[in-house]
Amino acid sequence: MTAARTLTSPQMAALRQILQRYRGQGGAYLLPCLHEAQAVTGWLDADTCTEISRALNVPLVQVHEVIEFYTLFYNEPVGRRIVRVCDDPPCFLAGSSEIVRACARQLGVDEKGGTSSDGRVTLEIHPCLGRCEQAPFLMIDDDAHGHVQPAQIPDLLGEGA
Amino acid sequence: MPPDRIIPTTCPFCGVGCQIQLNIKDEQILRVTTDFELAPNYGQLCVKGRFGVDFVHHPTRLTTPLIRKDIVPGQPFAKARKAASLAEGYRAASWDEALDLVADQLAAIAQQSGGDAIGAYCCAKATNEDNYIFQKLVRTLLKTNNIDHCARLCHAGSVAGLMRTIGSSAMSNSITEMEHLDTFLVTGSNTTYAHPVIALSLKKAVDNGARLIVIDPRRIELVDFATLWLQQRPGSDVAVFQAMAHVIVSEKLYDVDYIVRHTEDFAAYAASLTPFTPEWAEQVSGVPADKIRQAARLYANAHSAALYWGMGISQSTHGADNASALVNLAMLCGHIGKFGGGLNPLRGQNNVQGCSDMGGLPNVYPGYQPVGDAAVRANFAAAWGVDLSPANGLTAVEMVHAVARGEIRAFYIMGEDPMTSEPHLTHARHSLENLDFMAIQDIFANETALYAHVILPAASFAEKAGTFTNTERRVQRVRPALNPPGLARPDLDILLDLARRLSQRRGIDTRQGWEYAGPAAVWREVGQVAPDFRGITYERIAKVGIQYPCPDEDHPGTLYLFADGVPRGRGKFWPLDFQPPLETPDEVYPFNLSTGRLLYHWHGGTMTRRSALNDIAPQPVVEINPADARRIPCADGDLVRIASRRGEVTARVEVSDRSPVGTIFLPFHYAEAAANLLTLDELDPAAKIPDYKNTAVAISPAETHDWQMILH
Amino acid sequence: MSYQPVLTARVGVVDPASLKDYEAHGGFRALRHAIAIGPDAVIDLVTQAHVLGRGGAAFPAGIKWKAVNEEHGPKFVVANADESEPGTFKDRVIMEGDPFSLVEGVIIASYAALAEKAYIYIRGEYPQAIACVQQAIAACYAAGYLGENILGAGFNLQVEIRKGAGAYICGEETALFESIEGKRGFPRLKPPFPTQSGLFGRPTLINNVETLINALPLVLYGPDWYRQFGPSDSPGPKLYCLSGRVRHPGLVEAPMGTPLSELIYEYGGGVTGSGELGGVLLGGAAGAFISPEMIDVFMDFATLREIDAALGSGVVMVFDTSADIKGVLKRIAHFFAHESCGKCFPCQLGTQRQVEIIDRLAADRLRPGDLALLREVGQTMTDASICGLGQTAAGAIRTALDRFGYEASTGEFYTFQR
Amino acid sequence: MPPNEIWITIDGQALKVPPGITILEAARLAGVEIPTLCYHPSLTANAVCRLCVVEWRGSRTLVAACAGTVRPNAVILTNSRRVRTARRTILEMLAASVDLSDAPDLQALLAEYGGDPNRFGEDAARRTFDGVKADNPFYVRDYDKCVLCWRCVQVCADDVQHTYALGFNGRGFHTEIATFFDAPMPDTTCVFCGNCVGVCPTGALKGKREYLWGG
Repeated sequence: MTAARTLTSPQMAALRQILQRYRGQGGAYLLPCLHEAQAVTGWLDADTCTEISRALNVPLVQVHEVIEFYTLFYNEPVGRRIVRVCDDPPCFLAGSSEIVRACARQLGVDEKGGTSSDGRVTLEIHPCLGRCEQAPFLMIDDDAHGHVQPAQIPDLLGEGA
Repeated sequence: MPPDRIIPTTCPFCGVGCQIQLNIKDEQILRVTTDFELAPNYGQLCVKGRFGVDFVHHPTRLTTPLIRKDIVPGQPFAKARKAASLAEGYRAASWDEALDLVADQLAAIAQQSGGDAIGAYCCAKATNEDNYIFQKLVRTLLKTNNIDHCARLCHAGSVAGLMRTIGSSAMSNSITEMEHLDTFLVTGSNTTYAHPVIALSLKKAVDNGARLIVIDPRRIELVDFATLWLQQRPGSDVAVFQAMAHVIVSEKLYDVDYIVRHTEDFAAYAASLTPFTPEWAEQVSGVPADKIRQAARLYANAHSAALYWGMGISQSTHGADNASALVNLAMLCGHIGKFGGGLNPLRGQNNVQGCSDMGGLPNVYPGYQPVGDAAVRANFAAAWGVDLSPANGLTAVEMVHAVARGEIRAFYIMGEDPMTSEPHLTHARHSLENLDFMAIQDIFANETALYAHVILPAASFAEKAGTFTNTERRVQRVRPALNPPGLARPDLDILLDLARRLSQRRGIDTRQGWEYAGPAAVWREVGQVAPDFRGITYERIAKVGIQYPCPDEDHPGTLYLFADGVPRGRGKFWPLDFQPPLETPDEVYPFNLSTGRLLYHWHGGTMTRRSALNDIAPQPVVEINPADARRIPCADGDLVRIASRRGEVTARVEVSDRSPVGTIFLPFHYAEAAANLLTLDELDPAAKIPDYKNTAVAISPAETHDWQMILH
Repeated sequence: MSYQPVLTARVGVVDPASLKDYEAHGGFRALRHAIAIGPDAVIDLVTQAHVLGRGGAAFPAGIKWKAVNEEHGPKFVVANADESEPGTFKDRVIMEGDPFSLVEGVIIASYAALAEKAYIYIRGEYPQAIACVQQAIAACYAAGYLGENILGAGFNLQVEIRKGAGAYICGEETALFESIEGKRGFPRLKPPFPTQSGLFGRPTLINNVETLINALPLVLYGPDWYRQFGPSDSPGPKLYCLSGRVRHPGLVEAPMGTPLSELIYEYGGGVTGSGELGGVLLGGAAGAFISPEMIDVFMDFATLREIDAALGSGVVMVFDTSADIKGVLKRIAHFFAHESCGKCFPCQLGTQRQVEIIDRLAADRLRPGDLALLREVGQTMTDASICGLGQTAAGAIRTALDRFGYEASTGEFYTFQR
Repeated sequence: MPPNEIWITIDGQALKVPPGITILEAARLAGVEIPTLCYHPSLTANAVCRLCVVEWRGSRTLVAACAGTVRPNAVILTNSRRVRTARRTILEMLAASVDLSDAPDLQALLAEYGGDPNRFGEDAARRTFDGVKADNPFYVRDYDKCVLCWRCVQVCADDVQHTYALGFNGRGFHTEIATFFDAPMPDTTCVFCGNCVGVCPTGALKGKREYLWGG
């Protein structure tokens, strides 16, 4: 088992509300429920997954294997913010390697990705974010940043950001 | 790793009768495999069949005949008293010495006190051939019908309820029909635990679109597959079934054609239903009236619907009424005698069907031919060439009572363990201690064995040949894959050897004598006296079993029963009253106790607690609803003492919402926390079966336990 | 370049959050017309126009629409907006710039197919697009374009968005169904095809976003209008995604069959970097590279298939001669290994073996026999994989090696030596 | 042509078969053996291993014989060069990734098709795990030997047991059979029916008794 969850009581309340809404809805609502739960909890621990499984009446292992399959779901702790740098061919041609390097340096993580030691930010190298016309491109959580330059990275990922 | 040989045979655990292959290497079972093409399990097994047969290699197997050390030739025997252990109480003996001693004692007691002073337990785990010879021995050489077996403690309620309404107690549909069910109702059966491989077919049926109604106080796994779940209060089954019948009659959902052609007493029965409204049933059972209506409509409007039930229906002082209520429902809707439509008591033991078929009952000869019918009796007397006792014998629990009264002086027990299975064990123990003589024939020294004067070591299912009959009436082969350990011998050999000695001492000669050229010859004789089996030969069932009735060798066997009406002629509607359970919770004993089975153990645990199965469920665990756990209070893993008016046991808590609020569940597999120390021994008046599902108990925290699992 | 955009006419013009604005720019005229002529007539239009699926497979949409229309019982319409092909971004531009057009397309398709429930499956990496479409759906419910008795036509439709969660394979239609059903995105075996047994085992019409919005002008202007664009065997307007070393990367709408050179030099403003064209990747990672001498090819399904390339989702990824083509190939190989669902052995194992060999190629450490091995692995994936992902996982690499003059002895691509 | 029979051609041999049967079944009627791995007659055919692929004239790709059903006038080649290349390469890739020491049938197939797993080099990634998982009294799981045929997952789920103890971790090459958060079996919904053990073709699942025996 991975790390246990530590949720604040507002998080617990929000999670309960989500589960209540999806109760008995079945597998067709598993992905929406996981998205919403993860938006509250940051990552999907065993307890949360167990509760989701019960609420939706979906087998436990199905919840697990679905999280394992989709890269946007996490079953281990990640940073509170997630930086995804696109490294598809157009972004590569536009210098995504430099962007990755700048992010890794800024966060003190490996260039293959990882979470900063303060647990604040996770860097991911993404195989395609679908913004090829804005290469090089990165996303910080849901915010899009096109035509990004290495020099902007400290600002984007800095303490104040 | 390749095995040295692969022997196809039949699983020794439950009534499903899965076909297994024992893969033998170096005279040990290397693994169990199964043939994907063979009925009834088509390659599927449960944990017991696949991993639980290693008990045959357990070091505590009985390997030599044993005689109590305190027996002195020529001196009167001490009464049956529990020995501290096998080693302290017994000495090894030769087969000649042991069998002579048994024959001498039984012959002497029969001589002095009459045959009815002897009680015999045949065995729902032994083969058809073993049981046929056993009952023949008892009836012809001991001249008594005091023969019974553990079916009394499981499906007697069903048998009584079915016999008085339709005249047959066998499961009417087949396992192969299950996947194609239209609608079915499961009640009082935790099928996934008790008949795991049947449960697979039932789940498949739901996958294939069947509608399932579960009526059960416990949140069993099948509830997850159910269209409707009616959670009645324990003991209120009849109320729910009657109210369903009320709905079917008042909404005219019944099958007029079937009622007219195949039943009697409909008018009186319909009139008797008037007070049993769904609203009344809601009061009694706690099931919302609307759900009862939905269930009734679902069942009645089905194209075809099958009823499945287990111990929750039968093991009750109203077991016969429960079963009759179900029969009434089936007859109302004409859901009987057709594909996917019928009455299906799921049989427990691997050969409980066969043991009853072979006449291992106090009131019938092989093929359910009544002892009390003079013509029948004359037929058997002629067939066997001896006079037979005209009196019905005593049932299992009645025999224990008769011992207490001194009317029965000796027990001969093959493969059963009354000291675990009898209700109100304290009373049973006191009774057994009255016995002048007891002989046990078994593969392990179970709880009862330590009371015996003589213990005879038998071969296990893996070491002998014969047939078992599964719950769907399929007669299947059992084949020896190993040699018995030490001096142990197949039951049939032991019985025939004993019979020869008894025959000589009693001066009784049967027509066939007691020399048979193996089990096949015994089976041929069964066919001669019981026509339903005549068409089944060892050759025909070499690969896959045949379902009786099978009257001749061209007959393919019978998939489902009653296509042409029921054996009674017309099915009799059976008006019922609702009776609450005899013992209900009160202030002193505020919880209801239900007992039953776990997936991982089998009955008294004689086999499974000597296998890998014991590693996954080594300790007695009591299931308690979370609300009750808060009330007691107790938590997962705590020890609690469970006390009834008759005794107390200690078990570890598992908090689970499988049990409803107010009812706790204790499995009956653990001698160190024997559930039957708590249960009542009041009997159903018709079926003579005790109630294992309704006992008032109190629960208190316990600091320590005194469990000792001693495997003799 | 005299072509006037129709599919993207409103993008950048209307307020994507305003239903009123959409209506003011012709929105929902197509739906009203569709309802006026009835489902069968709509299907006839789609069939006569010979609309080919824009997601990449180029299957005639009319056949699908008709097949689902003719099925009985509950059925579904699914808009495939799981646009995850590297180089593709057209659907996102539509959803962010003109989300109501997608919703209208879904309503028309559902109306024609007689479906009462539709899903729009949008990749999880498109939060803005999801927000825009979500907002558009809500507005449509409020205005009576969705829900019960739509426009008084006695037709009901519920639409839900499904947000993907990072799996390229879910763009494969049956994997997408699995995903909506709450499972891993494992593609199913075909047959049965979605029109018989799709989402929840029911008949399902699934079309790409671009395909669905093709229905809007088609319904209004008719098949003759539609077929004036492009060649007769793959007609209509087309969205092209220009990216890479081109002066003006972005979404281009032009007739089907527009010459590639026109897309690159006129719409795209020419090649950047060295300024000299090294090659073009058509169809994305699942597509094929073509060499500079093939630059005049017409960009339509049939023509590209003839030259062992693919229009796919309309990707035009441009590489100048100074581009690090090995780095690009490495990314393509890693992309497939990363996105293989792992269901069938050829793809599950082959994408890994392909990565290993391409990594060696990129590091100039190719071993003897590696190229032959790569070819066999690629052939096996192409021939034996269950779905399009595995079947196309080797195409770009194979065409690069063939068309860019890879010289094993030097480890150089001739085309990219300058 | 009676509706209950159709003509097809398998490896040049024309024969009449019932419509709707699989290519595999039709081939058996023709006396042609097609190798299989993931296919099990009692389970849903998922056609994941693709060892049984055949060439069907007119089809762009090869077709899995276990799941593909015959149609009138189908012309099928079960042993063409293209088919053999696919089978050999799949077997080679498999042997380079997984421990097949307990799968003699697959070893024999590899030899029959002239496969050489060493072509991928000694540094080719293998799926290896930290030892054998022996977390319950009944069976062990040795995933070094797992080929991902799916049979165990299928019997645990809708094909047989409906227990859903087994599922998948990861994807692509890194797919593994797994439990909920990798919990040991007794902490899962497993009921130890062992039906997974009964269908495992490569010795990855094995009775504990047999495993301790030394096999």
